[in-house]
Amino acid sequence: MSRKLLAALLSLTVTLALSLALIDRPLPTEDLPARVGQAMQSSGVAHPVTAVLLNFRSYDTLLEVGVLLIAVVVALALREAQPDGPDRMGLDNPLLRAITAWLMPLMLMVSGYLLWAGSTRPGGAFQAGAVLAACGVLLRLCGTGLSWLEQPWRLRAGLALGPLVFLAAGTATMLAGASFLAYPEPLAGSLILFIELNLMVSIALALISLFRLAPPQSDSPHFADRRRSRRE
Amino acid sequence: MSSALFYAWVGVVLCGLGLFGFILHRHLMRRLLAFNIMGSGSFMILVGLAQDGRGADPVPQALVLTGIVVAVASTALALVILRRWYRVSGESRLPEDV
Amino acid sequence: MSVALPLPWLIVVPLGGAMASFLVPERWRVRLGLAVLPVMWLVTLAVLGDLAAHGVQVHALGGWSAPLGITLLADGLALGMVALTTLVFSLCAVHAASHAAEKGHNGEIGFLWPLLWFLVAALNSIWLSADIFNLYVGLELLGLTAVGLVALTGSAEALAAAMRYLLAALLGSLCYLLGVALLYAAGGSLALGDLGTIAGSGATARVALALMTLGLILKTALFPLHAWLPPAHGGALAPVSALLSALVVKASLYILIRLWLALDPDVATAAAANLLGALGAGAVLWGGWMAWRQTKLKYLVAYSTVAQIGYLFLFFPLVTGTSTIAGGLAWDGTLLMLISHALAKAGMFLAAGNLVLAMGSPLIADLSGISRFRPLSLFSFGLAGVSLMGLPPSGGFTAKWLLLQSALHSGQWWWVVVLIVGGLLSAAYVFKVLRHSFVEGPKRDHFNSPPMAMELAALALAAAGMGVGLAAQSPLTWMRIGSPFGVGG
Amino acid sequence: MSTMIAAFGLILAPALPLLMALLWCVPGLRARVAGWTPWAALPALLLALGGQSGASVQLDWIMFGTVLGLNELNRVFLTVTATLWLGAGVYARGYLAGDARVEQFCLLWLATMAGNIGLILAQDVASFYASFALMTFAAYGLVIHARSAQALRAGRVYLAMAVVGEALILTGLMLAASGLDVPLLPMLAALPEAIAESAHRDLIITCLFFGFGIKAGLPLLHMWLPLAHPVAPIPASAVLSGAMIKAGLLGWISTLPFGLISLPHWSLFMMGTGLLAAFGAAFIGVHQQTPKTVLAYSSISQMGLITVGVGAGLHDPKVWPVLGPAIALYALHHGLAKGALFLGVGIVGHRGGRLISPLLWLALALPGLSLAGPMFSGMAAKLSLKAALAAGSSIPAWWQHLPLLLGLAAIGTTSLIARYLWLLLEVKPGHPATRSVWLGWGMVLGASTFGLVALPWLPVAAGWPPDLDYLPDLAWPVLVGVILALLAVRHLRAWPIPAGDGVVALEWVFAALVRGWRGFRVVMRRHTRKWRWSKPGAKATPSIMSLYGNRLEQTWRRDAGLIFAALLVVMLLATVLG
Repeated sequence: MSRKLLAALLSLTVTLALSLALIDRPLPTEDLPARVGQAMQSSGVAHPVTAVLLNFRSYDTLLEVGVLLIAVVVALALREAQPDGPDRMGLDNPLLRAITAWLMPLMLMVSGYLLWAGSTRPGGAFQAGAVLAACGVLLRLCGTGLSWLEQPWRLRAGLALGPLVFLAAGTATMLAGASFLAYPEPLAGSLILFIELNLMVSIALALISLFRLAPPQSDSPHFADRRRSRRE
Repeated sequence: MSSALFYAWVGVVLCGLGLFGFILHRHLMRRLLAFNIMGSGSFMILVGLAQDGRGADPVPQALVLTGIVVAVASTALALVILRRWYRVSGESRLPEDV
Repeated sequence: MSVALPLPWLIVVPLGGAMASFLVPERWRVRLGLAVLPVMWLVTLAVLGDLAAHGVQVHALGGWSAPLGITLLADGLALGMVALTTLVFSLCAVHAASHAAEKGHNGEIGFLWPLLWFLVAALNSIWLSADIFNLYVGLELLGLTAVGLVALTGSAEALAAAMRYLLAALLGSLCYLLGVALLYAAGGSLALGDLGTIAGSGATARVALALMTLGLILKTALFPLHAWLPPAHGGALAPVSALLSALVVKASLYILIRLWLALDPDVATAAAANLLGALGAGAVLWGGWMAWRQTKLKYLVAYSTVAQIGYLFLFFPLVTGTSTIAGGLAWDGTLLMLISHALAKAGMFLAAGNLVLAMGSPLIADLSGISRFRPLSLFSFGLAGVSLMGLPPSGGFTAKWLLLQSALHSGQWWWVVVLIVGGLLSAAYVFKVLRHSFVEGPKRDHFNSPPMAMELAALALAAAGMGVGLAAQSPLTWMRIGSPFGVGG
Repeated sequence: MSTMIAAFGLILAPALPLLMALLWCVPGLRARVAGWTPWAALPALLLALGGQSGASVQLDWIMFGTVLGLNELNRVFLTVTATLWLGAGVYARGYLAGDARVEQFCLLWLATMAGNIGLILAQDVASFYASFALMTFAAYGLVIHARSAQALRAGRVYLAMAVVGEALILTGLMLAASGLDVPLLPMLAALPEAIAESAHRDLIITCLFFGFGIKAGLPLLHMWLPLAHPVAPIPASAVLSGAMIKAGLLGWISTLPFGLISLPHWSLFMMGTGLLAAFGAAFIGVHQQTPKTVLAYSSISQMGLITVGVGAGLHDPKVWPVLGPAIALYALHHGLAKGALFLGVGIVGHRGGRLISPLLWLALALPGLSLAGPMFSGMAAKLSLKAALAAGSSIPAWWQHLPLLLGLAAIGTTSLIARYLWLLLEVKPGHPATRSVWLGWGMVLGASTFGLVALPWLPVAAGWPPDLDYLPDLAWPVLVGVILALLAVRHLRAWPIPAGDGVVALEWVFAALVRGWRGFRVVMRRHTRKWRWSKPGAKATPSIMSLYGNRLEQTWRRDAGLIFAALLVVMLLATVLG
């Protein structure tokens, strides 16, 4: 009881402090949006958010894709350390199957559109990859095995594709004498699109893998024992 | 109060709620949800506060996109570990919290 | 004039190594890892040479300079940490590789190598970054890798430790992110160098500093937020524990130090600094006491990390509102402590891993008789212990000497008591181990023997911890390049 | 050219043992290094005999700049130390032949030696302290060499006291250094002045006096000595008692403000402590049952006499120029004599005490006679000490009784030597004595008998040959002591005072405290169990975490979130309001 009260009191205080920080705020000295506006025409894309993501602060994005890849690596490592039992995923639901069959082409198209639209309006590799991953998740829920993903080597290649292309592009610019990730201006637009395309594949694969690698409900004898003993 | 500041303030409230949940609950799933609420709150502050009185700012929007991917990856990893832990121990809380 | 090697190579090489070792079949991973190591050394040495020749290096990523883009900044401190990372990582990698070679396979830890390389990439990205949001991404990269390394064995204990670590890491980085949001709103820039322009009078910067500090000390495992550390570091594989204790907990501290020095002095108040110092003192005492109470060897070493982290936090009260001389001494002392602890602790973890492997038991009580069978590993353990105790001529001693002088110079004699009592406590737990290993209990002649390379890796790290103290001037001279306290000392 | 040679010698003396210790780490070279171990002390001995006072060398790249140097004073200490390490090392080669742990012994021997030589040559605080600590902690391994329960207990006591000593010394040195302008590079020579002018003078002197006093065997801080010496291998006891005890003395001499100011209270305190040690240790020592324990108490007693001299030096600054060398000389004499006596135990041990020839008995007794006063080096040392003490001006009234007190102390010394010789008779035959053992003993014996008079550069204040008028002064205590000893053989039985006297009581108190605390916890636990929330009889969940951490630690782990939030609030208050 007192624990709840204490927790409430403490988080309320933090909320108040944050509110104070919101109100009692100095005016910023720097006008970053203006700088973004000035640099837009040499960024290779028309949408400022995409420009920031994939050009001005593309290094952040590179590391962020790394974060996603690490999560998959860890999930893969854990599966190696503790193999799952038989894969029993797949809901026996005809409606789901029917709708999935209908939605699948549409989702693929949306995904492609999002990727394409990224350069001029909201969208981009992550959004496209997420929709693509949703396709994979739906397929898996229907019990359709994505058998080509079972091949470890292919999966790994697909996962590393996006980050590798991204890294290679950055390194190539560095080898050419410019800064890391400094795309040459005329090529910037197409280069960004190319990177995003590869990223989309890797991101989608990463999300699907993460979904697949969280172990499903299982009734291993050990597990049942533990539950029984707890109940008693 | 401008609408941007209001968004930021809602973010503050979400953060407070998330923190409350995170420190109160011991069930790992609830903690994870609390973490996500808190994360959403901080994204709202990041976008809302920066745009208050200055109009649209693409930089925090891009940052939030990056942040979301990072949060997704973290949540997914947490889920993987959580499910593994549940599998070997049958517990949905950490050892001392049982 | 020679052209300086671009700084991003320090991140490209390990990141490329990570992807490559993720792609290649498992049986090639160890060999690939050992092949990339020399490249890593070449890059590190080249960049260090550039630092000596041209001074502080700045690299605007993508050609966009701050505040629009992200810049990498390589001053003495950053490159000192880079060099430390390369050194500690190489020896841990040799340790891991020879362990794998001895077992004839590395099936159960197949993804160790990609994660190790990701760890180096994450560390280097943090040491070099001069952008507070990029630091957040780097922190997450580091946190998830470290959690993965802890969970790697997949046992229940490892999973619980990893889960607790992950929760701490997530909460910590969220608090940091909140701080970033507030600082960006108040200053309009994410560059570390621009933080000083934020007016200190408003509440925003102060609340941001409090949030970021708390988030970072949670990740650094400062007492009493250290609870996640012992199971995570004590339960992992020996080279992983070594890397986590030596480098990973230092990364968040490094960010904290950068942040405190970058912000307007008005924001970083003396009360907050003293609070950090007090927590550090608590860490020294509690960690030392708990280390002494442990029954498992690796947990003892892990709690020792909790204690040693405490020393590093004395930096804050010693530089806040004190004279430049006291601040400079504290800066030197803290950096030296950081390096020597990293080397000694990595050596100690590797030595402890060897001893556990040789004994076939994790318990300190089972060490009896080991002094005759594995003298070299025990010697490395003792040598690292000398540094942790702060006995001369180790790096730990020199660092403590500097910190003590700084405390006396700024008139804060109470930290002197903490430093000396902490030394006594560390002597107690180090000698506890030595005492048990000198006892010749019931006759035991069955000891496993780890390969020579594993023992030499531990010895090299422990000896390096010693060498840092012996030749304290030169690392300090390097790390003073670009220091806010000037080059005098 | 000669400066180059001098510099090379200064570096080589401490570096050779260190280098050999490093080579030891290479498994293939280990056996060979062990064979060479005794000769590691040779450069130091050559430096002491052939070096020039005033030579120094600066090594900027070590720590904050290390300076090694040789001067009149530390040369005396270097002589005794190097001789003992060499002699005892040669001796050890024969004594430990066939021992299972001989290789480990060699490593620790080399490390301890490097520390001991290094601290003598060190001219800057950092390397002095570094060497001191190296010596102290490496010697732990020598003490516990036998690994018996007794040895481990002695090691525990030694270590506990050593750690406290190191902490005291560090505190003292640091406080003293903080008064200097260049706190990073303090020279030892600058410390006395800094201490004399420091605001914390008494605190610093307290730290340094007691810190080094642990090594020097001050009363109540001496307890490790009689425990450690008997259990250590004989050559190790010899260097512990002969050379390493002197490190404490050297620490006093090189840091305390001698010859600068008069500190009457400290002087009185030190002299009182010294006299207490001189008489108390003699009294306890004659009741001991093994020759090495008797020698350990004799060392405490002798160090007490030296402490009296040191205390006198703090009384009157003007005496110091005479007194300092006299003390050094006395230390040299005692170190060599005590080393020879310790090594003698092993010589007797190879045949058994009752079986050896009268000539050998005489040789064994020689250093004892020297220690008691009227012979050889001992005579020179005592005379110069007496002369130096007599030179003190502005003497307090009780000072006039000092010669009498010293005479009485010499009675104690004689009794101790008599007891030692008596106990030697009881020694059972043991291991065979090889040529190395004889050689090592002979070297130390020769040095102790003639060394003092053979070295022309030694500062023998009273001159040589000595004035025979002093002879009665030195002789009567010996006569009284011998008579007392003869009486004691007939009529007295030794009291059962355990070796290590006070530590036994302390151990008892400590054990009682631990028992009490455990009992208290059991009672409390029973008491509180009633109010526990958990259902009675509920089986506690076996936790993975039960192997580490206590209840408080578990709370911190479980409520980490709350603690985090609470700290966050405190930090917010500290930044926003602070």
